[in-house]
Amino acid sequence: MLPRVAIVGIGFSSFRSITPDISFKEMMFEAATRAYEDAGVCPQQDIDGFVTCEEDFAHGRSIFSIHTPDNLGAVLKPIHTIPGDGIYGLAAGYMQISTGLMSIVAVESHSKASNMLTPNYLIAHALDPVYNKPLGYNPYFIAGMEMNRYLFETGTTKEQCALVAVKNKLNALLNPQAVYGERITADEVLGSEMMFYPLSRLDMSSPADGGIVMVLASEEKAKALTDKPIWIRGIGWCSDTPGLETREGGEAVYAHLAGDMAYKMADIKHPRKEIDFVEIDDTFSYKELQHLEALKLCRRGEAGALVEEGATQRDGEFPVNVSGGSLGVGHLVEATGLQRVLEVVLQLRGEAGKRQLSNVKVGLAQSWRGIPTNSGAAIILSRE
Amino acid sequence: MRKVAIVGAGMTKFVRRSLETGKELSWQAAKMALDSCQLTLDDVDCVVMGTAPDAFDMIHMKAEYLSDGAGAWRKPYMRGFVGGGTGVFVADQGWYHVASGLFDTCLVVAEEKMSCCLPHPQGAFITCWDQFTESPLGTSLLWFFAWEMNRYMNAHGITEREIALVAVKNKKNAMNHPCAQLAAEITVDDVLNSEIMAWPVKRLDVSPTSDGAVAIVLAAEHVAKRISDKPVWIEGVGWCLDTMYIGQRDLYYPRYVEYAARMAYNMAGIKEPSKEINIAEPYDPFDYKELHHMEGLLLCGKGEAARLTADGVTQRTGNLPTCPSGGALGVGNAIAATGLMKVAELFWQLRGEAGKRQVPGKPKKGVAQAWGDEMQVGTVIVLGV
Amino acid sequence: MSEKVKEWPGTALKEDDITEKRVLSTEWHPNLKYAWDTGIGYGRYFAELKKGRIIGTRCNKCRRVLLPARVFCEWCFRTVDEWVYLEDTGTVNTFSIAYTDWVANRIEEPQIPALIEIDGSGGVAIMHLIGEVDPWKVKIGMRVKAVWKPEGEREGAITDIKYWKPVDE
Amino acid sequence: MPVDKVVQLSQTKPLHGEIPVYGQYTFGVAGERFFREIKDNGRIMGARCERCNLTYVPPRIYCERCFSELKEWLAVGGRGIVHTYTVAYFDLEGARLPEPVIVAMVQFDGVYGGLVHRLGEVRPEEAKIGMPVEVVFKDKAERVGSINDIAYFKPC
Repeated sequence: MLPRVAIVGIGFSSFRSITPDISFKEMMFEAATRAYEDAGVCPQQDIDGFVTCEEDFAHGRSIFSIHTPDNLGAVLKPIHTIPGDGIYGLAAGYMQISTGLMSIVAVESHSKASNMLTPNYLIAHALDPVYNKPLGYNPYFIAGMEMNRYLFETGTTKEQCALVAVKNKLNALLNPQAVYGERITADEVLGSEMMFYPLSRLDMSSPADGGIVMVLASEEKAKALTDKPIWIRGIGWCSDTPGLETREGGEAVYAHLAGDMAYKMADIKHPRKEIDFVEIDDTFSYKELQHLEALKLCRRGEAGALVEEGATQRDGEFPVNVSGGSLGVGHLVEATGLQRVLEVVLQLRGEAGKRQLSNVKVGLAQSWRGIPTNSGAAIILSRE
Repeated sequence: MRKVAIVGAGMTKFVRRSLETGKELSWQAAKMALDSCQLTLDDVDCVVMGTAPDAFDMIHMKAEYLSDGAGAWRKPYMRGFVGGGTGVFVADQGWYHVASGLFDTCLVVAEEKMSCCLPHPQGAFITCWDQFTESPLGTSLLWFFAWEMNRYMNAHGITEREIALVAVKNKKNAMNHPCAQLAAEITVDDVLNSEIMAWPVKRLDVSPTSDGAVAIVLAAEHVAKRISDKPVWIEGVGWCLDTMYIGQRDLYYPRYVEYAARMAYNMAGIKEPSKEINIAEPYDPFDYKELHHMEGLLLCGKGEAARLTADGVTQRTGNLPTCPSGGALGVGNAIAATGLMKVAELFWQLRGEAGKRQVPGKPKKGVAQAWGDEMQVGTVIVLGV
Repeated sequence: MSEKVKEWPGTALKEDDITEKRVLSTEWHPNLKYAWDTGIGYGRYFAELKKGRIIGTRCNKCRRVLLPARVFCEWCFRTVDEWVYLEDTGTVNTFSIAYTDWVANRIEEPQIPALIEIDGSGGVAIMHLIGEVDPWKVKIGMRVKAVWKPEGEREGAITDIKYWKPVDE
Repeated sequence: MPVDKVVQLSQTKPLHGEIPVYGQYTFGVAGERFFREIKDNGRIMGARCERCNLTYVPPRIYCERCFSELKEWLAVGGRGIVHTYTVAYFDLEGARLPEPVIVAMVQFDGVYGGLVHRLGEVRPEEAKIGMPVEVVFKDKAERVGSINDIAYFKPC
């Protein structure tokens, strides 16, 4: 039996489209102080380990770990970076605590996407230098190709994808942290500029800045620190083939396998029945549908109908991305996964304000590392 | 706490520039590591990748690009990163994957293809420093080492001549390493007379830039005992970062290495490292760094490492063989891969399989260490049989 | 295992294998551009440099001066309490005489990069260059003073100080 | 006096910079051979994994699924089908392209993988998933050993 680990503290620095008033260090500090206050811990005395999740070029700083310890109170402490999404960081913290070596671990990730002036080039720089880079295309062609294949294989329509954007932006209106909340119609999404057929402008999330810190604790410490620990019941992560040429066009295999790993750990046999709500990756509108299917929350090809019926709305039978998702909140780069976990924690604690769901006990958050990757993670959290 | 062993290791040659892509290097090392313990990719539960800044391989999110070569196809795959300390850290990270109980086996791969970075791999470092207060000065990587070496010599009255002995020893040790890039028999005078790059650092004080990959296979106790006659146990792990503000630290002593070492020694139950450790692989990107790190690893007192070197204690036949592999100075410095090379070297040494490099007297316990970031990271692993 | 392996993988190339096109290769100029937010601490630090002054902050809990100026104390993990002006004089903590630049090119006139402990900071050093001196006469412990760019040329950057020169005291 | 927040935009001034290094990439053991075959012989090669019964394009020296070393190479022909495609209206700078580009993943018969490339001699509205296409190489004299030695794929 694996040891139990809980999230006992959350903190964030407000999500905004730009943040010219603070440096990334000040952003990390702000999120960390709030998380430590929430958890009731002092970093130097109580926290055994720290994990930060960043990619070098996204920030324009190689070896990002250089710039991390001071901002988290982690000087002369075990701290390391994971160039990956925040949920990978939670997995690292989970494992460190499970070894018995550590009792409390803080996990951080943030976005300063606004500071990156050539974002298309950034993603293009992640392509295979021999087979893909020399073509010189805007890398979002990958999303267009994948969406096209997904629609082809599953019979999902562009209208159904548009409804995801409509729903998530509407949800975002009730989330004070969301940057891109608005009331729009499916026609507006469908009528927005065609970018990479069949992907239109409003099918794509826009970037945001913001920082998040979470404090994890062992069962013993968690019970001592808080009345409302949110338990990590399962966690999984997976990388499928990185080649653009060898990947399954329409299927998110990485999400399927990451989900399976998390379900197995959580002993969940029927995800849709045993999970009350989910926060899953919607970097592009179709991704939410593709991920719903990969995570076995509906059958293949059924996610479009689900959103059409309204089942995934905030007041539907299976709410998806109540926070507003990346389409509504803004895409927080590597902190995106933590933003999803943040929402799940707030909902499970009953602290989600106007968008609070009633009677939720188990939630799932999932992340994808974005184009051109074929990697992602999932985490299942519960009140019990 | 679950016991975790290293059961296999593999590596490529370290070269200035390789024909192989980073993926291919990763596969070559990983395949050799798996073959060495007769495991297949199906037996691998998870993969950990160690590779230093993306500015070397010049690919954003390079671990994603490298993943298939590292054997991560449809597996849990995570990259760990603490700059130059990454190579030993990923062994620690692989340890926590298995020790957590989540996985029974873990393939740990470290890769670096520095030759991709032009006009020179050293240029990658200007993107590391604080771009507000440091990089605008045209800051070179060598400045940092020169400052530290100068401070270290000044604090203890150590001479360049005493330090040069480390380069002589390690390059000679590397003569017996089949993967070595800069093995050579040189003299102290060769080092002292080599061209000044950033005084007190001279050309032969410095390790080269390299392409290469190294992999090890980790297994939980019940698996290790089944598949291996000679598992090498991970007895202690430690990692630590000091403040990012270099002007707030005294460079004469790497206290972050000491903190990481104490963490690892505590876990391993080691009270007197200088007596209990039989063999050491401290990180030696520069010759003085080996001395600096021996002190940080508490293998001798502050300022004493130069004397131990002069007395031959750190020779392969000495009482405390240090960098018997040939280290970064001799084998080459493919950053993350070099750190893991040191762990692989201990694995081979403790199993008595190091061939011509074998340290006599059946060593039982070894420590490997890497260093990184802005003179700031210590990563440590203690292995034993 | 190590001793049993006969053939180690990896294929070394020479530089001219690539330049003479004996093996195929391709180049990519990444074109990654940034506008990094300076934030509160560095923002003020640079604004003061433009005025020809060095500013730090102080944490009243541990009584340390933080330099370059920043808004939180990493040890006490709390917001700092006040701005403090420091002298533009200091002591060489350590230095180098550099004959190569940041991409390992040889340079004729060596640079003298140094860590300089700033007066009034309690021994905190900043990274900068030393000038107006024979490099081989520089010593740890030497006293130095900032040589500022003329006011009109300063732009609010660390390079508003041209270099530091020795002073007799 | 406590340290104030930034309260006026005039107090903010970002520092501009860029990554000043660039990349030079060898093609690797497999890539070297693959592109020599395109350059010199105008043919697309795959590498075979008997164990997994897969032929890789692009070819590799290893099978990503079983880690076997792949030594058997074979020509896969120049014809394939469009596995998926997109019509790209924007370039890398984010500017609107004067003419949209059709970017496709072309799969070859019996092959795991294929090549990502542009489609030519076809209008965007005519492109279809499943459409048969064939490779159009540049003239031999213009080929340098690059993915761009393939001019495009065209319907056939």
